[in-house]
Amino acid sequence: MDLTLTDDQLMIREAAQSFLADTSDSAAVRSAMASSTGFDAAVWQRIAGELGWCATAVPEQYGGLGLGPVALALLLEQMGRHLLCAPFFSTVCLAANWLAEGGCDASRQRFLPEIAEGKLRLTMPVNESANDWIDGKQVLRARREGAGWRLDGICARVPDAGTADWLLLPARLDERSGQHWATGMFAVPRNASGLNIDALETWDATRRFFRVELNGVTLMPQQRVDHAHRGIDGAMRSAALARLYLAAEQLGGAQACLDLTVAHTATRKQFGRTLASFQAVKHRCAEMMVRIEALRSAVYGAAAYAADSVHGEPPEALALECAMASALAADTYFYCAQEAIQLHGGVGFTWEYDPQLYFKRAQASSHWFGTADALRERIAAAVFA
Amino acid sequence: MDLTLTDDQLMIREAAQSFLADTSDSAAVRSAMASSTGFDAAVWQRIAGELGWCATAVPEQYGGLGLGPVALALLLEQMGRHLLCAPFFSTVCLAANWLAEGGCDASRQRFLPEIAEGKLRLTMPVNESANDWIDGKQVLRARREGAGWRLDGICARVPDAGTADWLLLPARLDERSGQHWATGMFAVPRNASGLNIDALETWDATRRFFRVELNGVTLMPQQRVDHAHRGIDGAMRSAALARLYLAAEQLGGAQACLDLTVAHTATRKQFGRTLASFQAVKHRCAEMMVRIEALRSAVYGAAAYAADSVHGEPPEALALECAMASALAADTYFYCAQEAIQLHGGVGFTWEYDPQLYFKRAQASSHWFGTADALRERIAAAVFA
Amino acid sequence: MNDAAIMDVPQRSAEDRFRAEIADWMRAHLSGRFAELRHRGGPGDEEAFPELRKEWERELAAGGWTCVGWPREHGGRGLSITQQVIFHEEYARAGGPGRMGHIGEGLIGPALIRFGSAAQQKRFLPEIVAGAEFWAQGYSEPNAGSDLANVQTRCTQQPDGRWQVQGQKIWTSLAQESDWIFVLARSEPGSKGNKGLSFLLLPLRQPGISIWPIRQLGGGAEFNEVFFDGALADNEHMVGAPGEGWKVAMGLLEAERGVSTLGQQMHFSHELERIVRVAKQNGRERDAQIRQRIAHAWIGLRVMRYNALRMLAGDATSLGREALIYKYYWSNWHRDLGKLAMDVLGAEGDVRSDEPDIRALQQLFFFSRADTIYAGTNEIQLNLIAERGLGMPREPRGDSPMTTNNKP
Amino acid sequence: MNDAAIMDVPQRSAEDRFRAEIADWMRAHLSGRFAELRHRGGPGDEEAFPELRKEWERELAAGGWTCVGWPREHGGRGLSITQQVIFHEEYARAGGPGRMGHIGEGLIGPALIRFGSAAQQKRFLPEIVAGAEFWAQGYSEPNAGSDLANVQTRCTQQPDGRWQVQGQKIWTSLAQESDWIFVLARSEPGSKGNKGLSFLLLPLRQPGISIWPIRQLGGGAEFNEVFFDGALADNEHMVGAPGEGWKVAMGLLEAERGVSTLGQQMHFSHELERIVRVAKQNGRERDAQIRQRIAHAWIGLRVMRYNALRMLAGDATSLGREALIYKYYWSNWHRDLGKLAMDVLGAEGDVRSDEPDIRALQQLFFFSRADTIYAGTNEIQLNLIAERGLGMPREPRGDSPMTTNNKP
Repeated sequence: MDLTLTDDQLMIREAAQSFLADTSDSAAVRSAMASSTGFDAAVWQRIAGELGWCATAVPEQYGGLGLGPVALALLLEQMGRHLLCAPFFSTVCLAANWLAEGGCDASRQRFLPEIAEGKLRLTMPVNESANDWIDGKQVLRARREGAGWRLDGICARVPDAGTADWLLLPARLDERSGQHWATGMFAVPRNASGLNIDALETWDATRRFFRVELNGVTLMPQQRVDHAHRGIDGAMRSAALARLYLAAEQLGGAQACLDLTVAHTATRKQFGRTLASFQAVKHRCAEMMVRIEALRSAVYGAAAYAADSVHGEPPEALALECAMASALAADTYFYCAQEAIQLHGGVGFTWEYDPQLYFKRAQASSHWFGTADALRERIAAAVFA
Repeated sequence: MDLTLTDDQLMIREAAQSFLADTSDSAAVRSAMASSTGFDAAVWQRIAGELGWCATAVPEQYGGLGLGPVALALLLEQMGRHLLCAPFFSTVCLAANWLAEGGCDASRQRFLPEIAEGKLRLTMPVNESANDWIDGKQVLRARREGAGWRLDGICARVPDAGTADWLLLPARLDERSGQHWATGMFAVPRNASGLNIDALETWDATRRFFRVELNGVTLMPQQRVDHAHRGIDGAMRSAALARLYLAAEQLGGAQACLDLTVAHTATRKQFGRTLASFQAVKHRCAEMMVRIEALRSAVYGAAAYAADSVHGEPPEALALECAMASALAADTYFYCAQEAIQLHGGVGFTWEYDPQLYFKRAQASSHWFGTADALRERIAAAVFA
Repeated sequence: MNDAAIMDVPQRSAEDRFRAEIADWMRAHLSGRFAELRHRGGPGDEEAFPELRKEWERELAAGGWTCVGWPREHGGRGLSITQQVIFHEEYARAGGPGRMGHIGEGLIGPALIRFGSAAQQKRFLPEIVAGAEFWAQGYSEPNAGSDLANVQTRCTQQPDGRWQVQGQKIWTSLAQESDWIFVLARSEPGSKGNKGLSFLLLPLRQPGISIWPIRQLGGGAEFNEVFFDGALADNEHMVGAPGEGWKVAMGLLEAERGVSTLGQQMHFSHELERIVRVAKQNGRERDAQIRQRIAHAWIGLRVMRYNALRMLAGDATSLGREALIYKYYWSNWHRDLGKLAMDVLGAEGDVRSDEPDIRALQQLFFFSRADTIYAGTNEIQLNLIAERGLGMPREPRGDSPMTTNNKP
Repeated sequence: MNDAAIMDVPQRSAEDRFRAEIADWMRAHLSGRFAELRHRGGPGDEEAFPELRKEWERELAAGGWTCVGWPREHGGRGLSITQQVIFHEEYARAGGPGRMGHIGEGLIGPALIRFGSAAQQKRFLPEIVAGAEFWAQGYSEPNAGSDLANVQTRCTQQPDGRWQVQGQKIWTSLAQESDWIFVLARSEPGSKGNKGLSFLLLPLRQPGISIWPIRQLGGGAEFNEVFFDGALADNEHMVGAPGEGWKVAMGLLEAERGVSTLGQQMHFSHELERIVRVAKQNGRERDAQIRQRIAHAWIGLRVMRYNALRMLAGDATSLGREALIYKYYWSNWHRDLGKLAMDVLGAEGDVRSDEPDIRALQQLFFFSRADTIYAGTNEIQLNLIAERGLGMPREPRGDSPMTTNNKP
């Protein structure tokens, strides 16, 4: 395994960093937070259309760039660093990722090219379980109705559902699959009849979440989109990758917390000295850097591992790699955001300064696909197996 | 509740501090560690005989001073600070404590006055469970034989058994008591036939531990010493108090680690400055002090609570107070010993300097009556009950 | 153990009657229109119901329950320390709201008793006791951070003897709701550090003063910036002589002697009970890691209680080791409690809620971020502990040559 | 997952053959009389079987497995970095013992290749490659602590051109078992700090040198004090010119570039496997807190592996951020692992044992206490990270005036 970044990858990182420094600075983030949709449509247009970021990891056969998880993780790192407000994670890291790993051929043909072109926004629910989308905890029920399906139930937390074109929703079927209830994945257009989407007012306003309720939503047969054979393994792989991308985003956020703190302490004076000259402040910044570089190693390593791994492979080893990166990311991001507030002193807990934006995101993203504790328990189970 | 120390208590603390500074300095501790019995008989004679420390908490009706748990905890704090090597904990904090709380009247009359006079040394096993001596995990078995008893089995860890006059050993009876097997406590003289006592070579050489094996040890009826009615509550109370005394000893040890470190950093120079002038060193010493003072509050508070509590009372609340002090003590002592080694730098991990003596004791005493994790779980169970 | 018992301690003494008297009084009076004040107005919630809470202060005053620790000759109730402990515990146990009068009662009042002139005492103390005038404090300044002596605000004596104040103070809580403010200002031009400062009392509602709320990360605005542009203080409203400001200011900070911390702890206990309740409801009580953290929190509460009792038992004239660690200990404990609360809430915690338990715990999470910063950051506290508690060398100032043996 | 798989990674490349070659060689040779060396001689166990381990070095040399990363022209095997990684991993996976030759192969050899004269290279390198001469290092001095430039040891040139050395070095590992020592000594009287130092090579077995073992807390004595009282070095055994000692010494420390850390990690992995095995045997695998700590340890292993791969992927001429954190990360991870080991052992850990798993874990616990201290304490590492990694101001020296903007 070689962790050397290729020229392509370095270029992507560089371009993302410079684009986002311009378009997603503190003022832009605050303006997006206050907007009705939660993101700047013009910026989204450039990201999805001109820059083609949505195509990064989509396989070439579906019109993507096929650059794989390393390049996508590098993008996410920069997005996290700049707190980008956009439906990118939901469309690319949740939906397109799931389609590529676990979707049937028809659904991939149907959706992936348009996602890659930046013409379509999709989303999926985020659940709090560390056991992925296959653990049967879905609260949606799908019953056969004629040749098609009828869906009922509630998804408590679906990111960007209010602006997505399609929702991919896992639902429990009234069929058994081994010891478990079988699960199917269904593509539901946002304007489907019987679908109610209510915005949630979250503390972290850099992302929008919605409560989605389905009351007898009827679907055509082809709207069930999971692959007949690869469904379970694909779901596990895509869940692992989603964790990885979130970890990359958290890495970027943690780095920003350190950067803000180093910059602040370099200029702010107390007792006639810069804060940065106090050894305790230095050591705490150094401790942040240690944790961040450790996380960076974890994220880059897991991404390289994911790039080397192949579809046919059992997903367990990849799941552990990504669980590792994810558990570390949740803790590191929160730690760094906490330290950023603390080391900013009085201004650290004001609305006006930026540490609070990272702090809220750090807390909100700490349990997206299971808490760090739950992921570690999963790792322990594997180690002791 | 008033935590003001009385003049008596202040005097006891003062006297212990000054006596132990003379008789239990680093050289004396190292000499006791290397001796065959593990303690200096002359010092023990002064402690137990002249100074009467063994009588501190023994009730006055049994020839003790009846000064209660606060005074005894203050003594233990000083003993821990000076790493006193002596069979005090086993005799006083385990055996006499158990006898006073859970022993039958005859056994108290038999043993307590002689313990108070410093003429008798007793001991009891230390078990690793947080569930006290009543949890039925005793591996000894007691069967009725004639009017008396026959004991068989192994106690893995009995402190000071090699030099004690009597061993108090809990054993499971072949009788049920409610849902549990009934447990009895038996007094066995060290020279009993069928009793084998083997020394264990422990890393912490400031205390001696022994493996005790009983092969058909026969006892008279009066050698069963637990109180018919008060046995269980008494055992719980005495287990709680033993935790408290150990916590007090650990508090003293943690304080010594801080004192050694502050003294070392005040004189040692690096980069042309005393180590103590580096802010990171200062903050870490301050953090030790915060934890130590927190522990001191916990220990003094729990001791005052114990002093206010009375025999008849259900032991649960006292058990929680002492579990709190004990969990905090185990963590704090280890933390301070670790920091002492670290902040001593290169000499910190040498045999010649004293931090290692505290470090080994901190580790060894961290699980005497259950680990801090186990005690916290017990507290959580009570909080959620 | 039921929830309410988390802070319970066995009561055996004759003080039980006193305890019952307060509990009865609270039950009778914290009801009717005051009922909605229960458990409100604490840290992170200081903006709640300001007018009603001022009325509540007057209700307390009518019952003789303001300034209970002040000497009788100054209008206080003259309670013993043990009785004060009981009062604060029972007040908090009953859900008594955050005290609008706490700066008057706890800070400036005691400072005036110690340093004020007879005229100042006569003018101000009765109004504090009566719950009629409320106070704000003006210590910190922008860009000074934790360096309290770095005072840029100036005061200049006018021909008519009055003092004109020019400058800016920050982190002033409840400034909009207060009538008076005390200010540390530089009266000797060119002086540095803690020399040449004076301590002034000013009416807040005057043309030369403007107040700007500071929006905090949780959305609230408990704190303000206060701008002084030609604000005026009467000459007789300087406490101590010109140049003695630092002495008065430090004496004022030392007045806080641990009694009211027991009330604070009852509030903390109440928060832990909420967390326990939520964890039972949503099933996180079964999570082994959450259980450990709950136990840690419970242990910390116990430690704070016994620590406060040690402070009360200690020598009242010197700052004991237990007093030196207290701010650092409680503020970090409380910040950790906020994180625990949020982790127990899980995803539910991320959405703004009006459900009382959830709302209170979210406020706890966000507001407790300030705990380790205001009134001496963690970093300042650790410096103080090392220097005053352990006798380690002082941090050198940047503007003085490095000295390594500069013991305090 | 079975134990052995903790560090396994999927192998798909053609490098598999190379990997198999080493594994086969190790299987064939680390057997017979060498079998007892498996997993021995690591940190905390450096005193084990010194003579047999020297023979093992010669066995390695015969197979061409010493100095595998050195250029061929200096007698090395000239392996690529990827191949070196594979070698160190397979060596450790097979339980290859701690290398007696590591100071020669990893430190002084590369320094001689970079800074030594042709004559010095010719004299010393072949002996290192052959496993015939073993080296010790003389950097640290008593009372200097982590301040490497605080060198009191002096060297004076004699009329015959030889250098006479006077002074004392400390923390010298394996001094009794070594043939040569390199020493940093002050050649310009009155010079200070890193100026005026010279770098000398001395035979250890000579009248002017005496060696005193330092007993460590775990009872072992891996480290020594080495006293120089008129010890002599040939003039041609000075590396670089007089006064260039600091440059050579720093270059030598930078030679350590991360390849061998992968071997170290295999050793760590083996230790974690022991802990897992013990926890399964004694039932502590069911303890939720132990499980969390095991997972933390597993995650840390992964981090170190990927961190080392980042180091290898990085620019070889500058110290990357991942290289800057590495010492601090692994040493603290390892110290925590030692505590975890002891807690998994429980009471059993307190008693000295000859059972291999228990013995090894006890050694781990005690010896790992040194990890965060030697070769740059935690505190020095954090200074370095802040100053070199984050560009924060340097710590002022006590003997120079305080400067706050003294960037590196």
